[in-house]
Amino acid sequence: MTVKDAGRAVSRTAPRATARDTHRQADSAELIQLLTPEGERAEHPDYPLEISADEIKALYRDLVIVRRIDFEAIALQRQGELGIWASLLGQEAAQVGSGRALRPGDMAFPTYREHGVAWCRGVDPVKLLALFRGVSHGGWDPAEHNFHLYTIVIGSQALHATGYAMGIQRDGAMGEDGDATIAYFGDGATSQGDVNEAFIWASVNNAPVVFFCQNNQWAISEPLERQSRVPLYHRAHGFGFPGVRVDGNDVLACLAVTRKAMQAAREGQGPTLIEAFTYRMGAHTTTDDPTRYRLSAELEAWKLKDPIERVKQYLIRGELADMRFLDDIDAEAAAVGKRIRAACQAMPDPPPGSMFDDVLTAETAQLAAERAEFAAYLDSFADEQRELAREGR
Amino acid sequence: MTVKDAGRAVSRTAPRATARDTHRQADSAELIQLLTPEGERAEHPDYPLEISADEIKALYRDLVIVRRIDFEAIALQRQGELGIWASLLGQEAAQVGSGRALRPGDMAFPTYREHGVAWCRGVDPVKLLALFRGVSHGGWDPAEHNFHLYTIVIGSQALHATGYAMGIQRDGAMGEDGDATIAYFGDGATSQGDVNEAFIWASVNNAPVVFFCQNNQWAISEPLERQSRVPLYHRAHGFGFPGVRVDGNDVLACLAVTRKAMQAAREGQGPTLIEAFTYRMGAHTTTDDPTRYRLSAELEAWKLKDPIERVKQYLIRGELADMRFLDDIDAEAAAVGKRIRAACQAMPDPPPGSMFDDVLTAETAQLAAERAEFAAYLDSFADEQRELAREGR
Amino acid sequence: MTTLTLSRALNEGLRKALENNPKTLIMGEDVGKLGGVFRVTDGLQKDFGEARVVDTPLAESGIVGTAVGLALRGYRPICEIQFDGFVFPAFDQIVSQLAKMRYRSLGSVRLPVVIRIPFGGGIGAVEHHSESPEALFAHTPGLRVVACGGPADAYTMIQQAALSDDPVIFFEPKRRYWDKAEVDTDGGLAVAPPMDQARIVAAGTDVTVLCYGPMVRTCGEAAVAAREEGRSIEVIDLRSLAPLDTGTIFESVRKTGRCVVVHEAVVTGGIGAEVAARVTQECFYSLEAPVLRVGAYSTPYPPSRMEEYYLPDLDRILDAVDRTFGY
Amino acid sequence: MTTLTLSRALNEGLRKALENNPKTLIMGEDVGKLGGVFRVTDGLQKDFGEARVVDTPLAESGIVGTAVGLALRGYRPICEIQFDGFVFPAFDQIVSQLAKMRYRSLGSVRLPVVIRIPFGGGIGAVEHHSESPEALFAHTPGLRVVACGGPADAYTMIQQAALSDDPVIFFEPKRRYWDKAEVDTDGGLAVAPPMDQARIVAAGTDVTVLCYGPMVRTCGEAAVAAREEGRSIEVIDLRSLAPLDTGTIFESVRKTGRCVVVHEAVVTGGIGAEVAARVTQECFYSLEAPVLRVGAYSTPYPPSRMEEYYLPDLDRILDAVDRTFGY
Ligand SMILES: Cc1ncc(C[n+]2csc(CCOP(=O)(O)OP(=O)(O)O)c2C)c(N)n1
Ligand SMILES: Cc1ncc(C[n+]2csc(CCOP(=O)(O)OP(=O)(O)O)c2C)c(N)n1
Ligand SMILES: [Mg+2]
Ligand SMILES: [Mg+2]
Repeated sequence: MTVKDAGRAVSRTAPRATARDTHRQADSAELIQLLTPEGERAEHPDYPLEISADEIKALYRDLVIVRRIDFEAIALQRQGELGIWASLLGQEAAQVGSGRALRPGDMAFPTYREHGVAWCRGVDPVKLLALFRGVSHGGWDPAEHNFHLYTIVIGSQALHATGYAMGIQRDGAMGEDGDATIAYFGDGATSQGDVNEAFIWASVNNAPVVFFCQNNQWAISEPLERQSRVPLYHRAHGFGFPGVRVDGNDVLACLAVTRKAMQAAREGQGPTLIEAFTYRMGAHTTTDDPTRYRLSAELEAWKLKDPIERVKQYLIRGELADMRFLDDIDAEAAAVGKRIRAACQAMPDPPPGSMFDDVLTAETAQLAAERAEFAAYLDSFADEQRELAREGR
Repeated sequence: MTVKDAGRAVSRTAPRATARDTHRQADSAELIQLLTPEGERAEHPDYPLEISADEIKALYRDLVIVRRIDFEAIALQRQGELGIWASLLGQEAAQVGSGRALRPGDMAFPTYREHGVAWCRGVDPVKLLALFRGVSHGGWDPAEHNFHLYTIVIGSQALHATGYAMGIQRDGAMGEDGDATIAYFGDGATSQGDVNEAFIWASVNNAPVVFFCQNNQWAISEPLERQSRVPLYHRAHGFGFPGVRVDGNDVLACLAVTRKAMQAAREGQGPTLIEAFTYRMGAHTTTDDPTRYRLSAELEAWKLKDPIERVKQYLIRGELADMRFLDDIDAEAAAVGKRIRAACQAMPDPPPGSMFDDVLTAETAQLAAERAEFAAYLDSFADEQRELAREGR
Repeated sequence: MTTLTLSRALNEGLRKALENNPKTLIMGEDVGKLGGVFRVTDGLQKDFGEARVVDTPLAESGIVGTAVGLALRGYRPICEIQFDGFVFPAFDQIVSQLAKMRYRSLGSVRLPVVIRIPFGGGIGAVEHHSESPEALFAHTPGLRVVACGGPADAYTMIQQAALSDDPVIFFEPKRRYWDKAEVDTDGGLAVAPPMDQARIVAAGTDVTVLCYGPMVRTCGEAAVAAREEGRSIEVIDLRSLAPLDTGTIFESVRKTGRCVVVHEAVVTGGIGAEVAARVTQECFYSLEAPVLRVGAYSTPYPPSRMEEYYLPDLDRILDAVDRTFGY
Repeated sequence: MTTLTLSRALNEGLRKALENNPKTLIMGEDVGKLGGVFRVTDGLQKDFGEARVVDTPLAESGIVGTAVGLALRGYRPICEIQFDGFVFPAFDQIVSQLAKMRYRSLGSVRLPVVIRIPFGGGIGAVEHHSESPEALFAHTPGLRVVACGGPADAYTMIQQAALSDDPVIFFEPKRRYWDKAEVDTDGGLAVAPPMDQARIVAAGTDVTVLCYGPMVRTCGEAAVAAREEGRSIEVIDLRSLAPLDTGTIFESVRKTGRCVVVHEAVVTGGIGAEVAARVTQECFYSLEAPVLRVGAYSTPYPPSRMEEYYLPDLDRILDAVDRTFGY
C-alpha cells in the first residue's frame, strides 16, 4: 500500500462530512433560545423566564463591559504589556448569562477564558491582566468571590468542582437555599479523561454541580468533529444525567438554563451538562493565527448572531432603553477600560524574591536556604554596581 | 454540624437505592438473550443465530475446559504454586462467546481475567500460569495468536485497542473480510479516563473496535452503583455509537452480539459497546475475601443462571449430546487440567540474570555494566560456597 | 504501649485523625467495607459512615481531583492509592494541581490532602504492584514526601500528615505491613518527632547508611551483621524525602566519613542521587569515599520469581559498605 | 549546508522520517493545518495527508495510548505534546505501558514511539508552559530520553529518534526554536553521531560544564565569557539523558578535575543529581571540588516576570564555576 492509499483508507471510513454537518448547524429544535439573533423574545416551555427590563439592561451593561475589558486586554497584549491573552469575543452571553445565574454562595471553577464570569463574580479584571502579564499565576483568593483560580491544564477543574460539590453535600448545605458549583470548560476539554471522570463522580454522588461547556466550535485549530461525532450535550445521557444545548449567544437563555440547572443541583437533583452553542470570534489567544485553519465565511455567519447586538435590538425595539442609556453604558465601559489599562501599565514586576513565597504553608529549611542564597546573589550584583558607580566617580 | 450529620447529608441526596435496583435486575427487555437459564433457545429479531449442534457442542467444550483451567489455577494458588489468580468463574460464556466470535485476523486486548478468551485464541494456559506464578509478566507474543498481553492497569488497553484499530484503517484492511479489534474491560474500568478517551478516539475516527465490558457487578468490593447510576451500555450513546446489553451468561447471545459488532466494525460502521451482564462468582482474586462485602444470597441467585449448565440442559433436552459426549469433555478437561498442573509445578524459576533482558531493543552500556556487575556478584557467592565446600573437605 | 502491626498502626492513626477532626475524610478504592486491600482502613467506614470513608469510582485522577475540590471546601481528604503502580493516572492532578495550587493562589488556599501509597516490592506480586516512585514526587516542589519504616512511625506520621496543611505524599512499605512493634498509643503525637526529621535507627561510627521505608529493617539487620564483623554502621531512617533532613545526614557523614544510600527504587535518578550529590557538596572534605548507592537496576520491576535478586538485601548493602572501605 | 532555525530543522527532519518510512505517523493536538503551535509540523499534513499527520482529540493519555496501539500494528508514531506541562495526563501510559510493554512481552513487541516535548522556560509564558520534567523519564527504565540543543542536532536527532525501535522521549528547547544555525541536510544521518552520545561543544581544560537543551547555548556563552577571564571551560552537551554517555563525561572530568551540571529543571532530584553522583563515584580521585549543580530553585515555575531570576543564566553558571575553584 502506498502512503497515499493509507490516507484514503481512513477517509473512506471516517464520518467526517456528516459530523461536520451535524455540528455546524445547531438544530433549532434542540437549541434553547429565548432571544433570537434579531432581538425578538422567544418562549420555551421548560424555561419560562420572568425578567424585568432593568434586569435585561443590567445584563446588557455586563456584556458591553466584558467585551470592552477583552478589547482592552488584546490591545495591551499588542503593545507588549501582556504576554498573551485569551479572548472571550463572541462568548460574552454564555459567560454573563451563566455567571449572573449564580448565587453568592455558589462556587465557579473557570478555565482561562472566563473573564465574563470573573466580572459577574466581582473579580477585578486587573487581577486577570496580572496573570496574562506574567505577574502572577492567578493570585486571587477563590473564597473571596467564590470564583476559583483560572485553570490552564484542560479539564482538571471539572474534578475540583465536583469534589467541592461533594463538600457541599457533606456540609448539609443543600436545599432550596443551598449551594452548588459550576464547572466551565470548552468543547475540546470534553475529550479529557478528567472531564469524563468528573461526570462519573458527579452522577454516582448526585453532586450539586453544573457542567457548563462553552462549545465555541474550536479547540485552537481543531474543529469540534475532532472531539465528537454527536452534539456534546448528548454526552451527559450516557452518564445518566440531563444534558441540554442552549444558544450560547443568547444571554437570556443562558441565564434561564443555568439558573434552572443550578437550582436542580442545590435541591439534590444532581448534575446537568449545559452545552452553550457559541463561537470563538477571535483567535484562540493573541499568539494564534486562525486564518491558517478556518474560513472567514464561518466568522461572517456568526457575526449575524452577535450576543450583544440582539440585546441592544431588543431594548431599542421595545423602547426599554434610549440612546442615552446606551451611551452611558459605552462610557462606563470605556472608563473601565481606561482604568484597567492604566492599572496594567503601572503594574510593577513582582519582587524577584517573592518567587520563593507560598510554596508550602511553612517554609522548609531547604527553601529558606535557597531564598537566602538568592538574596545574597542578587546583592552581589548590587555591590558590583555600587563599586562600578564608585569607580566611575 | 456533627460528624453524623455529614453522613446523612449525603445519603439523603444520593440515589443509591434506585441505582442498586436498576443495576441488579437487568431488565429483560433490554437484555439480549438467545439461550435461557433453563436451557431453552430464544430468538431475538436483531440477532438471528444460525448455529449447528456441533458448533454448540464445541462451545460447550470450551466452557467446560476454561472452567477447569480456572479451577486448576485456584488450586495451584492454594498450594503455593501461584502467587495469585484472578478467577473467571461465572464469566465463561461472556469470554467464550465473544472469543469465538473473533476471526483469526482480529486482535483482542484483554485485562488480567480473560483466560477464556486466551483459550479461544489458542494461547497455552501455561503461559497464563507463568504470569500468575511470577515467572513472567506475560511473555507471549501478541502477534502469534492475535491476543495482546494481559493488562493490569485498569483501562489502559482500551486505548491500545483503539490505536491498533486505527492502524487497521491505515492498512486498508477494512471491509467484509477485514480486521477489527476487541477491547475487554470490567465494569469498574468504565470509570477510568482512559476508557472514556478510547470511546472518543474510536467514535471520531470510526475505528473498527468493539468494547466488550464484562459487567460482573463488582470491582473488587465495590458494587456497580459506585461506578454508574445507569446501565453501562447507555454510556456509548453519549459518545455517538451503539451500546447493547447482552446476557453475559448466555454463550450464544455473546457469540451473536459480538460477531455482529465485529462485522459492523470491520465493515466501517465504527465501534460498539457491548455490556455483558454477568457475575463474578468467585473472589476478585485468590487474595480477596468477598464475604466482607457481599451477601451470599446474591451468589445463590446467580448460580441459577450458570453459563455452562444451560448449554448442557439445551444439549441434553434436544438430545444433541449424550452422556458419552459429556463424559468425554469432562475427561478432556481433566486432561488439560492435569497437563497444566504438571507444567506449572515443573516450571523453573527464570535465571536471575534474565531480569536484564528486553528492556530496550539494544542494551545500553549502563545496563550491560549492571548485568556484568550482577553476574560477578552472584559468582562471588558461588565462589564463597565453593570455598566453604573446600574448607569443609 | 501496644504491639501493633504496621498496617494496624496506620489504622489506629487514621482513626485518631478521623476522631480529631470532623473534616477529615478517607477516600479511595475499596477503603469502605473491605477496609482496603491491606486492611489499613478496616472498620473505619463502619464507625465513621459512608460520607467520611468513601468508596470512590475506579479512577485515580478522579480521586485526587475531587480531593483537591473537597480541600477547597475545607475538608481534609486522605486518599488511598491501592498500589504504587496505580498512582500514575493521578500524576497530573498531583503535580500540576495539588502541588501548585497554593503557589498559584499566592497563599490563599491550603491543600491539606494526604495521598497514601503502599510502595515497594517483596510480596510476590504481579506487575505494577511493586513500584517505588517516590523520587518523582520529591522532584516536584509543593509536595511533602514522607515514608514510614515501622509501626511506631506509621502511627504518628500518618497523624502528622493528616494534620499538615500541605499536601503530603505518604509512602507505606507494603511488605512491612505485617511487621509488629511496640507503639506508644498513649504518649501519641506530643512526644513524637516531626515527620520531616530523620531518625537515627542505630548509632555507629564507621559508615553512615541512609534508608527509608522497607529498607529500614533491612539496613538495621545489616548493621547487626556488620557489628559482628567489627564494623559500626550508623543507620539513619530519612523518613522525609522532601524536604530532606540534611542536618542529621551531614552530621553523621562528617562523623563517619563514609556513606551508603539504600532504597528499592531504581538507582538512576533515585533519592540516592540527590542525597549523594548533596552529601558530596556539603561534606566534601570529610568523605573518605564517594557516596555509594544500593537500589534497583535499570530495568522495570521484574517478575516476582526474580525479585529477591532485584531488591537490595543485607548482602548487597554490606557489599557496598565494604566497597566504601576500598577507597 | 543550509541555515535553519531549530524549529525548521525539526520540521525537515520529520519530513525525512515521513518520506523514508510510510509507517511513520505524526499525531498530536493542532499538528495538522496549524502545523503545531510552534510550527514544527508546518506543511506536513498538506503533503502527507490526514491519515499520517493526525490532529487528535484533546487528551494526552489518548494520544500516547493510541500511539502504543498503532505501534503494535506496525506503525511508528511520533507524538507531539503541545507543552511540557501537558505531558502529565499521559504519564501513566508512558511509564506503565510504553516503557514496560517490551519487557512484559519478553522482547516480542517493539514500541517505536517518539514523544516530542517542547520544554523549558524563557518565553514569557503562563503557568504549565515552562516545565522541565526530563528527570521523571530518565528515572524510568525502558525509555530513551534525549534533548537537542541546536538546529543541527535537532535535524539529525529527530530522525534518529524516528528510526529507533525503542520509545524515545524527545525534548525540544522551546526558547531555542528560533535560533538559527548551519545544518548539513545533505550529509544527513550518515555523518551524524548517534543520539546517545554526548558532544563536546567547546573544548577546555579547567572545568567541565555539562548541560543539554536550552542550556547548551547559555553554557557556550559562559565558556566564551570565561575565556576572557582566562578560564578554560569544557562544555559538553549531554544530548542523551537516559542513558547517559558517561564515557565522554568521565573522560572530561578526569582531565579537568572540576564539574558543574547545568539545567533548567529543579536542582533537587534533577539530572544533575544523577550526574553528580556518578561522576563522584567514578572520578573520586580526580575531583578537586564537589560537582556543583545549577538549576531551578525548589519552587514551582514562577510567573514569567520573575523567570529571568529563576532560570540559570551566564552569571549563575560562572558563579558556580568560580565556586568550584574555591575548594
Ligand atoms: C492538558 C492540556 N493539553 C493541552 C493544552 C493546550 N491547550 C490550551 S487551550 C487548548 C484548546 C482548548 O479548547 P477548548 O477546550 O475547546 O477551549 P477553548 O480554548 O476553545 O475555550 C489547548 C489544546 C492545555 N492547556 N492543557
Ligand atoms: C489503575 C488501576 N487502579 C487500581 C487497580 C487495582 N484493581 C485491580 S482490579 C480492580 C477492580 C477492577 O474491577 P472491574 O473493572 O470491574 O474488573 P473485574 O476485576 O471485576 O474483572 C482494581 C481496583 C488497578 N489494577 N489499576
Ligand atoms: Mg473551544
Ligand atoms: Mg467487575
